[in-house]
Amino acid sequence: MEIKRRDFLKLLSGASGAVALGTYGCSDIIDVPEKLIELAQKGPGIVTWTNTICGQCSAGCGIKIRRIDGIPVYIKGNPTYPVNRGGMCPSGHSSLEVLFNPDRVKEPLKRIGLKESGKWDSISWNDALQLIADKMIELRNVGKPHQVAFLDGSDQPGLMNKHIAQFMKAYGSPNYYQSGQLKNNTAPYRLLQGINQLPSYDLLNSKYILSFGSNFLEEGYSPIYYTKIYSHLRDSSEHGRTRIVQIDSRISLTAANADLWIPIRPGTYGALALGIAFVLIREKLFDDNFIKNYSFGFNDWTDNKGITHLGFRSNVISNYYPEQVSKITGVPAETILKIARDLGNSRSSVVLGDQGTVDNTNGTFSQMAVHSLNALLGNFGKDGGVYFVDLPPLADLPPFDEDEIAALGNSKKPVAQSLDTNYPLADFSIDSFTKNILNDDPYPIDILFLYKGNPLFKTLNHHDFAETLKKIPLVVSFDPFITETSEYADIILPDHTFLEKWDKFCNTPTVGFTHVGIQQPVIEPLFSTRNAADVIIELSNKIDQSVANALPFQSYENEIRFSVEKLYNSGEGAIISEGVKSSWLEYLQQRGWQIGRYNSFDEFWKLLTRNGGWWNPIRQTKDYKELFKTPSGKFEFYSQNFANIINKLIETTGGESPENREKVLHSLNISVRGDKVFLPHYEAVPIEENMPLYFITFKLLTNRDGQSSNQPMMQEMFGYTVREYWNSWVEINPETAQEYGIEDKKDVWIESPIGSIKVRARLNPGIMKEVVAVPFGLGHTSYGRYAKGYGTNPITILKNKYDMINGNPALQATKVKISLAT
Amino acid sequence: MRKMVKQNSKLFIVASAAIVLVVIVWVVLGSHRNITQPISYNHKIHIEEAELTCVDCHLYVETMPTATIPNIEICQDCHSDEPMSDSPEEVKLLKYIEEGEKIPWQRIYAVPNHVYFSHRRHVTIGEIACSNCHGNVEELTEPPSYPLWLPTMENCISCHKEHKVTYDCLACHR
Amino acid sequence: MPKWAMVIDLDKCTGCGDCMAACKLENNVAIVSPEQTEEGRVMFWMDMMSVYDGEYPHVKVKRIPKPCFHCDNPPCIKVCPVHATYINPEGLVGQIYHRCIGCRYCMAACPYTAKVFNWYEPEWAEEFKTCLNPDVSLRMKGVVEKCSFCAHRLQVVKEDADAEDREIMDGEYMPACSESCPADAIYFGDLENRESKVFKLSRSPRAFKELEGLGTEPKVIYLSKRE
Amino acid sequence: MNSTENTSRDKIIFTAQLASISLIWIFVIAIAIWILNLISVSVDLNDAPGISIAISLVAIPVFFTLASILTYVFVGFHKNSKSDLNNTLGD
Amino acid sequence: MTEEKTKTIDIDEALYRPIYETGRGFYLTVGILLMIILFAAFMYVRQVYYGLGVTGMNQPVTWGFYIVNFVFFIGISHAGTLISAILRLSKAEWRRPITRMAEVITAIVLAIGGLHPIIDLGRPDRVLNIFTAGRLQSPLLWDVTSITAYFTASTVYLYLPMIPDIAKLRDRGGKLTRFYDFLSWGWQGTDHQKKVLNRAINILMVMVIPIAVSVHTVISYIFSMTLQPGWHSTIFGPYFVVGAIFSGIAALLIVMIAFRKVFHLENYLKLIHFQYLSTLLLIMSLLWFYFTFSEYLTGIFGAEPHEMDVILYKFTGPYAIFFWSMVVFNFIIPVIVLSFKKFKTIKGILFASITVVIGMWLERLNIVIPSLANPRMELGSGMYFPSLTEWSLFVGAIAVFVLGYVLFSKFFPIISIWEIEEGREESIKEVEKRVKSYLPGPAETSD
Repeated sequence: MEIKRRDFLKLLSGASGAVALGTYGCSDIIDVPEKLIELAQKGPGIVTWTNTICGQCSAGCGIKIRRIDGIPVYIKGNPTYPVNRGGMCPSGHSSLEVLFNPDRVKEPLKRIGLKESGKWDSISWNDALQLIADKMIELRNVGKPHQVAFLDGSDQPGLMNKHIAQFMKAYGSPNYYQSGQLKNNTAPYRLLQGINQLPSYDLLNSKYILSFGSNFLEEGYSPIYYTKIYSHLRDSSEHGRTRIVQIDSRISLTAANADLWIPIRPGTYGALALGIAFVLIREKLFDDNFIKNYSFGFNDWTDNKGITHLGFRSNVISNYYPEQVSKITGVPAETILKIARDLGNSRSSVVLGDQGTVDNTNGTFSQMAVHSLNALLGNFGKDGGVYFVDLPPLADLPPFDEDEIAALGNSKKPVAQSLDTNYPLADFSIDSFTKNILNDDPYPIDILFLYKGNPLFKTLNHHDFAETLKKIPLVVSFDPFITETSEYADIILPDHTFLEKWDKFCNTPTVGFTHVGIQQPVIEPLFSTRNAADVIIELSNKIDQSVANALPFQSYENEIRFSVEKLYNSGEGAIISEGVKSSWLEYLQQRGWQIGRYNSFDEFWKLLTRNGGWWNPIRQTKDYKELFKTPSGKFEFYSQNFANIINKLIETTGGESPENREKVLHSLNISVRGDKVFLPHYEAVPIEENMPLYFITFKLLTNRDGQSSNQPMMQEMFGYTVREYWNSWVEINPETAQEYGIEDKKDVWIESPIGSIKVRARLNPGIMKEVVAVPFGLGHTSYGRYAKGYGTNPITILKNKYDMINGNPALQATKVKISLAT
Repeated sequence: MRKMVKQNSKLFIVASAAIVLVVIVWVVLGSHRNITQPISYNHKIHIEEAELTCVDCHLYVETMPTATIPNIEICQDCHSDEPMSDSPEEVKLLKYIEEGEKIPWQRIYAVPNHVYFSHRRHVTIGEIACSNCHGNVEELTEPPSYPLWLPTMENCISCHKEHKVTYDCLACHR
Repeated sequence: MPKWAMVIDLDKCTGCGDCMAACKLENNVAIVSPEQTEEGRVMFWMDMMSVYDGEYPHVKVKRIPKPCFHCDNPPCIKVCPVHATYINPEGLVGQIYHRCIGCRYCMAACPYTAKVFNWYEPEWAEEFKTCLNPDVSLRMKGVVEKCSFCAHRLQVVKEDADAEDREIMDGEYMPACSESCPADAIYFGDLENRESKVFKLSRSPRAFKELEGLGTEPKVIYLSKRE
Repeated sequence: MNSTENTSRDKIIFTAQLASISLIWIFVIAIAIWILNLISVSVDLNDAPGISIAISLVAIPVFFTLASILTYVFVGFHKNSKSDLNNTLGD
Repeated sequence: MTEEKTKTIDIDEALYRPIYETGRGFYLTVGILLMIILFAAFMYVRQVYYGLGVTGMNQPVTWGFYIVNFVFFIGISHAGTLISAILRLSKAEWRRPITRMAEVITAIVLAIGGLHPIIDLGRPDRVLNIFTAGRLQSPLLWDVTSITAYFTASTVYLYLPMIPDIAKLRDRGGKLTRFYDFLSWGWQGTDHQKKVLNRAINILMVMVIPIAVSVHTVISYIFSMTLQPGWHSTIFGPYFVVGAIFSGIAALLIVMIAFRKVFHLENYLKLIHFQYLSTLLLIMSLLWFYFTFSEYLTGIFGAEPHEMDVILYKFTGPYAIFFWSMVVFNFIIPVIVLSFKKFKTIKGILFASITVVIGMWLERLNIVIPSLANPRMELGSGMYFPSLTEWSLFVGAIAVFVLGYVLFSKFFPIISIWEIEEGREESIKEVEKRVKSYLPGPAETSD
């Protein structure tokens, strides 16, 4: 030991100084050495940032992961990603709790014993895949590849759905479904405009935004994109400030931020829209030019057979005068007049509808009525109106030759489409899906793949769907967690969490420009999990060469590269980049967009993965022909498309006759007759008379689909607005509460014809008097330690009702009784 | 009698002084157990004969908060297959390198994790010599077995006061 | 000497709650057990207030994010018996966890209820400990904690600025909430710097402070068109 | 009665009493030092030292007075009987 | 000399008896109390181990029973020293059997009360930080100083008048002679010693009163120095002092009645003592009401919204029952009981005193909790339910008080014997002389 005496003395004085607890007494230092070594950081603490795409919900925000010595510790929004521009939502911030969740499935699992027994045994990847492949080969060998179904819960347009579709097609099954409602939700636009896409709204340029139940700041497809827009609307000077009017049964986040909240009875949005149309027509506040030249069925018209048909105008004028509408909706007639006049007189004004409007049995018709207001205002192809975004120039998956077995399988009728006349515009109806599988109609399903989404938690017909899952001999789940749905799986092939995997997303619905986002791993996989896409490639290789040919890629990452290469070749758009630090508004208005400079695809790819995405802000002006792909080539108030569909249905029921027509309309539950059926109209929602209160559910930013329930941070924040944590509540208007003798923070029973739930009452003046609302997302019976047993799932007492046209679950069609729980 | 009383009290004083001393010694010495490193690294030889500087191995001293202790990745740059000396310590090192196993160095200098201490701040910006806190390491033929200078708050603050730099709590506490 | 301040534009803020989550993630704020939250022991450095106004159906709701206000004349530091909470020359009201004796006098004295207390030892699942932010120390049971304006970021930013021998730039030092606000409603910067956004906004006619009459002079300034 | 035993007992008790009085003084002086230390800290940290000084101005004399009263009583008791003690103990 | 001594023994034997005779009751009481205290100690250790989470305190209500009890016990402590000092100062002759009892309450209760803030600490292991890094700017430190000063002063004030009695015990012999010898400080009862003692007591008397008043004012500063509605009030100082004296007298009455019953002191504590003291209690009750009234009047008249929130919460909120029972216990019952001769019996006075003590505890509760439960910001109000830990520490604290008192009465006479003697021998003459000096008539020239 060569420590000098002086040093030793210094040491001694230093230590005894600590002992003597001097002026700044830091007593903890006494026990330092051991503690120090324990607490000392392990690495140098080198910070790196990686850009990727958030996978917490379908919005697809660009995020930046802060990694310290390779371990992700913090997330912030990617400031250059055009969708969210650095913004994030609470749920995105809890992504690390997905990655590091203690309840993750760490290796492939095989069920032991009965379904839902909760007992699992580990199985090697190879065995599991071989087992599935053998089953699939067997089905193909007996010529029944169509008896395989794939249920994809992601509601996100990207590469994954194409990947699965390609696989299923090559295998020979028409039964690939996205259980999200994205495709179903386009039904109104299919009927009115013939467009199979959700519109985007140019909110930035509009001066008056009338939202029919569209909770775009919270429940929309991309709440953060709309929050950014909202923020810019509010940033503008007082003069000419955009007014936002929200029509909703309760004060949602959007209503709270709107200038005016108009409470409305659930299920009557369509009537209100038509009431507003009445005023617009009466007071001649509509766009004459547009109506005259680009619309069909506004006035009464005569077809080539000489039959006069009812026009939109006559229908509205005769049936939807404000007093009548006021009776239906509960909105005072003066209010209807006022908003209609404001709407008609503001240039420009835009009307949007979602959630409240569409989540009901009459959703499609209501949304048609709402959208027809945009037509009255001539809101197509103009600033501050409605527009449709182009698809990015991505490469389609390479074409392949399907073999005979596959061709035969693909020719079969998809099992989730209705065999009778229900839900004519449904792309996927869970109601038909369960009914048909349970009845082996037209054929049984032997293998079901489940990817993302936890459909069992969200379905109204919980029992039937559970039975379906029990019935199917082999259910394979790709879930990285054991959810309610995967409790019924036979094999779980755990997927990576989104922070460990490659994926590619494009064009988040309703976002107003073309964009592509690249999701990439920010950390090596923590456990023995595999990207579901890679598993599918592997499976295809195991099954048959002809199936394998459809997905000729080493890995999913290569597939993404392949698909993106066309983006590079197209020369359109640009990789998102910093550089321009101007505001977002200026970004959008910037038309002369310059293309980034990259000399090779490799360079492009490197930059793309580094920056996290590509976008093309230039919106091509489209002429009306492209916007209206209807038989008339115009905006059809009178939907000829719908008329054709109904006619086809009538034909299948036995040919045109008034009886058959009546039969079809009756089985569709459409109450009106004649031409009104094809016009936007109000369909009364069938409700129980003996129940006094409407029951609705809503979603919160903290837990949009119940998928964040296994993240303690989100569970804690769940009801931050009402200061309820880890718990559900029911919002009741104070006056209603008084009527039923209910006090704040007391438990109440909510009883519907289906069942009853016990929830804590929270009095809230921001809800209609005849409505009670429970947030959706909690009440899990599985899904890990943080989710199981907290809160209540309101879906369990909803009636088994669906939109009569597109088969979406009707979340607001139930009425209930409430009473104080003792 | 009085004498006895006096003796008693004397005894008492001596005894209590002894107890206090024992406590102090126990705390001072007991607080740093002598740490023996897995390899008895010779700083002197590396600096004088291999002509290395601190930064060559403690890579992040000038740029990062933590200086880091070099491990096999850095050692193996020089110590590849052939031993350079006949030191038994080098044999140990080569074994670690061969097996690709990290050397389990024991840290003897560390601040508690509620303290933000940055080497960059002190070395690069403050231009304080390493020896100020770590002592004359270049003269050491074996690694120090306990910290030369304890990072107690008193020590930090007295030095900060001496150099007239901030001793605001939030400058270090986090 | 800079004076750090925050401006929250309530007209832009939607009340999405992202600031709360960002704060929890950045500052390793403990997630207490559900039973504890029921007892009112939930910990948010950044909290959210809901203000209801008006009679049905003309109800208005405003959600207001509420961090520590870092008052210039903080009532909390006056009562602290041990210098555990204090105001530094840059206007940050610091909380020194290892000094705090847990008397909770500062919590009782704070008119904004901005402080939270560790009633139990904060706990994380072993897996979650991996991703705790190493820049922020973990608190222990029995101490008071609160929003620090992410002062640990300032330590780094200052060091970067010093290393490059320059002043801290406007927007270089940002707390997590301000950084990730999707509505860009939270501004942060130096009140002494006349060029800074925060300085300009603080002079806006829309600017107001919570409980201004108390003379605490909070450095979190709200903007709202007063209706 | 054994007088030597008695006186030795008296002696021990007397020292104990003296010790207790000095303990009180130590206590009081410690408080004074403590308060002065707090003042110096608050001056050092620029932390409204005025209040500290005001309090110390009140508190320190109070403690000193109390200690003085005790000492006065103790000394007063023994002053009177000093002659008796001297007589009995001799020495 | 010896004759005289035996004579006094005969007369005041009742006062010595508890010291020399130990019954089963004593052991039983001490045993039970020790068990309660042990349980409380266990609960405290548990609290230190797990953290303050075991209490019922929560986010807005960050202070609970411990602070309530702290204020309450310090309030009770005003029984003693202050009352005895005032009575001594005013030469009220009826004080002689009471003063010791009152002073003992002070000393014991102050020690207990002073410990409560430490019990309340989240990190009791860091309590030394107060000494190494304290801030005298904090009202909490003012408390530490003033309580220490008051404790020292009142212990001295208890001890000095006890010296002659200790000497008496020493002279009586017995097992603890050496202990009494040590404590008697060589008291021989000489004139010089008496003079010294009297002078010291006189100085102390004058000193103790301002200290006592200041202590409770300083306690009130803990609250009134903050900006919280319901706390930030200028009359808090005197309000607390009045409340303290009020509860102190009630506690003193309870103790007197208890010891009168247990030690059979009917000959010493006569009805007149109770009547005098209860009149004082009545006055304090009225004063207390006056202060309460003006406290709320200023609040309601000013109608500052946050202040009104708290006041309405107290009047109608979940703690309203405590508020109104406080008014009943502190004002209505004592005023009714003590105003009518019919009720002003020992039993009646005991009843009124007990309600006052409970009522004053409720008052402290009503000061601490509602203000905290109603934060100024829109966060909703909080609720506070004390946990088992807090209850057991409360009961434990009371047990410590009772145990302390029981043990004190085991070792020292509970009534000042020499003062009684002095009263018998000299004061009648002295009083006569003094009263004469008050009476109208020709001014006495110095003879």
